[in-house]
Amino acid sequence: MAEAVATKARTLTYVAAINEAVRTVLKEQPNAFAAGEDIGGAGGVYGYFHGLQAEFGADRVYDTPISEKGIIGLGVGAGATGCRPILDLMFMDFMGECMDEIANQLAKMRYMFGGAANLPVTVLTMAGAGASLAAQHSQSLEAWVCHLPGVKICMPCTPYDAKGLIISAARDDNPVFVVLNKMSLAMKGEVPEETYAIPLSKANIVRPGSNYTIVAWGRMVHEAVAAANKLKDLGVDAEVIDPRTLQPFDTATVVQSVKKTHRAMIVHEAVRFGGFGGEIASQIQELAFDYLDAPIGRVGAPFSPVPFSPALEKHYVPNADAIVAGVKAQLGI
Amino acid sequence: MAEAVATKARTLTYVAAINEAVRTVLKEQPNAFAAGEDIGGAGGVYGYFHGLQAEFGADRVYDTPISEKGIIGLGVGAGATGCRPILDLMFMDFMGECMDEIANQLAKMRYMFGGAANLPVTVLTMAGAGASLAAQHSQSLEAWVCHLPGVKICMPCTPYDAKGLIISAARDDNPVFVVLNKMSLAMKGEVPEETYAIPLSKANIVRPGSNYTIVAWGRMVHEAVAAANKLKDLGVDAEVIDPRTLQPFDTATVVQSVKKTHRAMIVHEAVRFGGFGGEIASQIQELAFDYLDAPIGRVGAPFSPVPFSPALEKHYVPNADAIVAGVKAQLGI
Amino acid sequence: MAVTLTDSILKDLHLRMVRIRRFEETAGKMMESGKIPGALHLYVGEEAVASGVMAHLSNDDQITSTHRGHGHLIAKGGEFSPMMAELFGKATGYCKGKGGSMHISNMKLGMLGANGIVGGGPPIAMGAAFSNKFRKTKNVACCFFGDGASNEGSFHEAANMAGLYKLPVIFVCENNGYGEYTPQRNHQAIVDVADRAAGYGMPGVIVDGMDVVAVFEAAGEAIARARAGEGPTLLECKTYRFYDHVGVRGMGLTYRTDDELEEWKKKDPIDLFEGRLKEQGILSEAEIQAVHAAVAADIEKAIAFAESSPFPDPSAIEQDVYA
Amino acid sequence: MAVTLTDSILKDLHLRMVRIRRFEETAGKMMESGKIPGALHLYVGEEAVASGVMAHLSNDDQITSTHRGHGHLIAKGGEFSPMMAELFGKATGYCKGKGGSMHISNMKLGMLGANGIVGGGPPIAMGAAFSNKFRKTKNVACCFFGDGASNEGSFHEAANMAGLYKLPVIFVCENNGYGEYTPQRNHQAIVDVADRAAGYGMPGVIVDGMDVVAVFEAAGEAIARARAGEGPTLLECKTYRFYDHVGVRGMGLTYRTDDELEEWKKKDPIDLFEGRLKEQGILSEAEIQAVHAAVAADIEKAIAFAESSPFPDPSAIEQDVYA
Ligand SMILES: Cc1ncc(C[n+]2csc(CCOP(=O)(O)OP(=O)(O)O)c2C)c(N)n1
Ligand SMILES: Cc1ncc(C[n+]2csc(CCOP(=O)(O)OP(=O)(O)O)c2C)c(N)n1
Ligand SMILES: [Mg+2]
Ligand SMILES: [Mg+2]
Repeated sequence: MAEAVATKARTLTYVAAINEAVRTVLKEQPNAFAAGEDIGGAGGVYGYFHGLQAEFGADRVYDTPISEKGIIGLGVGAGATGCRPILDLMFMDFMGECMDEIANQLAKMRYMFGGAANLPVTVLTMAGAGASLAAQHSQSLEAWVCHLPGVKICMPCTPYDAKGLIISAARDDNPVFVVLNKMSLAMKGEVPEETYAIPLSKANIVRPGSNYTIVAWGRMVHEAVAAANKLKDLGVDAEVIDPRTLQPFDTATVVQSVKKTHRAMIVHEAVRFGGFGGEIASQIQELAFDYLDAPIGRVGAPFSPVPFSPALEKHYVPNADAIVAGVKAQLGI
Repeated sequence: MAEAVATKARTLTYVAAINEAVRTVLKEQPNAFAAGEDIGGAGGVYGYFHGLQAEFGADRVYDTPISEKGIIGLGVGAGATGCRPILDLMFMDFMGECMDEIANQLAKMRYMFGGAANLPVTVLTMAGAGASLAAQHSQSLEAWVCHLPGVKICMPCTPYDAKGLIISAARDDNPVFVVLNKMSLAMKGEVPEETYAIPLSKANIVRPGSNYTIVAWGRMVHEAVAAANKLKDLGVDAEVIDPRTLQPFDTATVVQSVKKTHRAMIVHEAVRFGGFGGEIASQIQELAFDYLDAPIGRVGAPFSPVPFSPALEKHYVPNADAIVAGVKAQLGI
Repeated sequence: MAVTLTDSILKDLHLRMVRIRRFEETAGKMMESGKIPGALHLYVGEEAVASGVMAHLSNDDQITSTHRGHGHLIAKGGEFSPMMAELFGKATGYCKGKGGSMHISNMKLGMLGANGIVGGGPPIAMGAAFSNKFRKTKNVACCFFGDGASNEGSFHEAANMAGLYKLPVIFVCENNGYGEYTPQRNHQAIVDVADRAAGYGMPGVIVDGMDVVAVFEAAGEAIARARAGEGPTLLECKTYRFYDHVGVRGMGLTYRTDDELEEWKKKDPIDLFEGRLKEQGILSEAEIQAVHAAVAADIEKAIAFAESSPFPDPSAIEQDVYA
Repeated sequence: MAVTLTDSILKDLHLRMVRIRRFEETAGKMMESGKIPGALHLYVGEEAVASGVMAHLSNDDQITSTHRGHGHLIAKGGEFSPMMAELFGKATGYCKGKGGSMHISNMKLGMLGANGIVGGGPPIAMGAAFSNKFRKTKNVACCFFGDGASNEGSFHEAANMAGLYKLPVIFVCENNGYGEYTPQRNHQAIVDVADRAAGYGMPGVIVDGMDVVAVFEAAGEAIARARAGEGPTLLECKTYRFYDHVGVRGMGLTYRTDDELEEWKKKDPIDLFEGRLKEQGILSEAEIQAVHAAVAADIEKAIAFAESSPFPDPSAIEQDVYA
């Protein structure tokens, strides 16, 4: 499961990388199929299933009715009986429609059955604000999933990560959520042609630094890197860590970094209050208490639904400036 | 909204206190009605609606089909058009069936409409493990709700609190979740006959203490008090704070306590990882960093679904011993 | 329950449809020119449904809508200026810019919101109908939803409860043959969504959704039944959308043929109805043009209003979360 | 599709029913004596449904069950010892004590679990049927669910998808007239759940759920259709539970009358069937008693097994969460 060396890297968009990952999985796993709303004929509303139904046939890539409970239920029943479903949930907000199938069936079946069932189910879904899609199409709800024993969750932030994490997710014998960011769909990056898997357990040190730790995931990784570049002038040399996978969470890498840097900030796009950032901050202070020179900060969205108007939304979504402001306030600089 | 003085207190069970609160609300608010599965004819599976349909009529207390989406949707539509619905969701685990109606409709309608809609909807639901009801009838999922702008949530731990918080919830013009604990149903306590309301914003210092702070909610409040009593001998004089309401959260009371005691533990029955305890711990270290003598600890359930067997469940649910052990480990005593 | 089709009713139906059409065509252009952000789902082609139903409703009757909601709000009495401002994300919009196209609403008009969640409306409409019955009004709630939405569990639960409690609610299925890019035959094994009515103990009625008078008459019967306390109806309107699922030109997908589109355009509900009005001497061509011109002038004003309105202040973000 | 009712089939049906009845009666007693913790929903009275359906299935055919799931597992081949041990919460149970009554299951027998969530089963059964079709087996999935469960959105979505994809799945509605303490007339406006079938493009069949042969024959037809690739069926079995919703004596509620119970007890599926077997000379009274005695002996062994089995070790708590 080591990461492949990128011998034949090309530049691909995030969408193309997702597409390539699903294609790879459908090729390597005869019992894998993909199912979701409008993913067959149309290739998905954002196109990341483009061409797959034509290539693999309508008995590998299925258009489903608008029935999210049905889609996840399909995955549970098929996953428990020898298939490897790849389900598309379109927008993460739609988890509301199928939280029972996610939380009470998919996540718990194996445990309730004393370990007798395998649920090799991959769920792709899109999170994130920034496209003026308002309150019901812009949420980042990873906190719901992280709190749920029985599922894994990762949030790829580059085309490279998208391909490698989806392949890992699909090879895993557990339910894995792959949370994509809708604002990153056109993002370009190097992606090896070869098949490679990024382990669902290791954080990625995106930018090494010496005296500050920023933990960020999803699209916020890029904002964190931008913030780190701005902070340089202020004498803050921030290490940016992308956990990549939130469950299991690579606590060791984060704690090790904070022991070195003595100060930390957690950044997520989700609503700050009650978000997964609380878990990380809590773990850090527990495990690196004596190393901390300042309280651990958190940057997240305000406590409101996502507003529609771009005039509001642009202040709602955390960005590099908000991170810089947060760091400055925390350090009193 | 000040708490009434208990001039005519009697001893009531938690079930009877809930019942009395709903009766009070149905009497004082002509547009209030109650709806839920088996709450009419049967009085609810745990009896807390007992006698209310007979007293108020079938047009104030409704049996619904087994349709959780329908029940919450009923509350949204009726609440937005002049009624004050009291909905029963039976088991909190069933939120999975209606998370869309909760998260995307009930919580967001007011905001999406620019403030033009009021949603005076109260949702009663039961959480908690300990009754061998296994993975789908034992969860404490308050973390899902706390992360949701637009709803409030409280978790009464005594008959007194149950009555006062339900009355407040029903008088509030916002959606309020009242999370009851199924293991507390037979618990007895003093409850004034008069109508009184406990504000949805103030924490309750259940046990004052000088050198340690335990924040606990729901049934864990009692375990925390028991732990505090045991800790006395070890020189730990713990203040036990029950936030009562998790959203809005009374940060001030908690932080003030920690500034006095310098050490804190958060205790909840929910799965520890990704639970709401992370938010509290995170807030405390942020706001009382310089006052802390030790990392803030957290006690919660292990990272697994709730097991059925009493032999497992009794080790799964946090209790006074687990809290004592956690405190001792944290303090190295 | 025969409502007489007076001239004023016919003119009213015509005006509602023209208002929708003109607004939507303009909104499409505004989106293409970058003035309207986010996702825009146009109602063009389906005007007869909203208009025929809404002509029976007062402001105290409620409706729930869909992601394709402008037409419903206009037919329910929505004004162009605060609507256009909302689509532009301005502070003067119906929702202060917080909702946008997918959540456009007006409580005073009994319009309980467009909804970004497919199937979000039915439980809410059922609840509003419950409220009408509970509060002993004679009001009804009308729930608009698509063929695609009829496959959501929320529709099922709402319909069952409405049938059980005999609630004054009309489930108006706008069957336009597609859920996004998926044709009906690929999302359900039935041709008529109305076939589901029997499972809820309510009548299922099918009507030509391109014929505003047919919709008006069928809706009138269902609404009268509901007001009389006889319970809900599932009213299926066969219709078609002329633009793409989202936006105007869409993604260039070939999920439906040009021929099919052209066939349906021959049934344009406004063209057909205008022909009939002229034939019956109710409106002359000049009068019809005057209606269009007046509506167009209104829309110009709405654009000016929206353009000149301020964006909401960032301080608004955390307002309106709680009462 | 006429399966000949051989003597061996009839004896098999009888044995399945007796095994369920005896197990359930005993489980009830064990609960009352405090040996079984948690909630116990007994299947007594409904034995003909599980037995009549399951007689057609192999271990490679799947079923999903409900909170009232012991009968389904027994009819599917479940053994008493690991079942009783599971109900006791012992490490030797089918689920190592982690599932209990509401999650009892056995993947090797194709029994995909009792389910604590009403309506939890249909989407899973649909998914198993999808898998059968995808993997090109000839297997079917049977989904047991109650009249109450037919009002959950999950049933609707699963049924629609099953109809659409023509999946090999039988939706077996065990209509016992109540969802907990709420009679059917207070939870849906229809009398026959089978009326919902048309809305999914599948046949709806009603059968006397107290008559095991009737169930066997109707299920046989539906299953043969499914295996032949002709799609799903909704099979409604009218039945009744003899004990209370949960436990044996329940909460002493008066939601149903003694008279009603007595009327239904006259249709006891085992009594009726035994009468018929004797009449037709297939089993004598002595042979019937021998069946009961053998089953009773098996149950004694299961109790002994459960009693003497160890409770799971606390270290098991965090095992089996992930593969
Ligand atoms: C719960 C949910 N699932 C999926 C979507 C994505 N989506 C938006 S519109 C749409 C198609 C709806 O089809 P239909 O109900 O027929 O309405 P139409 O667009 O044809 O008017 C889909 C799938 C959504 N918004 N909400
Ligand atoms: C989603 C959900 N809602 C409610 C319940 C509580 N509950 C358990 S059994 C039951 C009644 C089920 O009725 P029916 O489907 O007719 O099955 P029966 O008990 O009659 O066999 C209810 C409401 C539940 N377990 N799950
Ligand atoms: Mg449609
Ligand atoms: Mg029943």
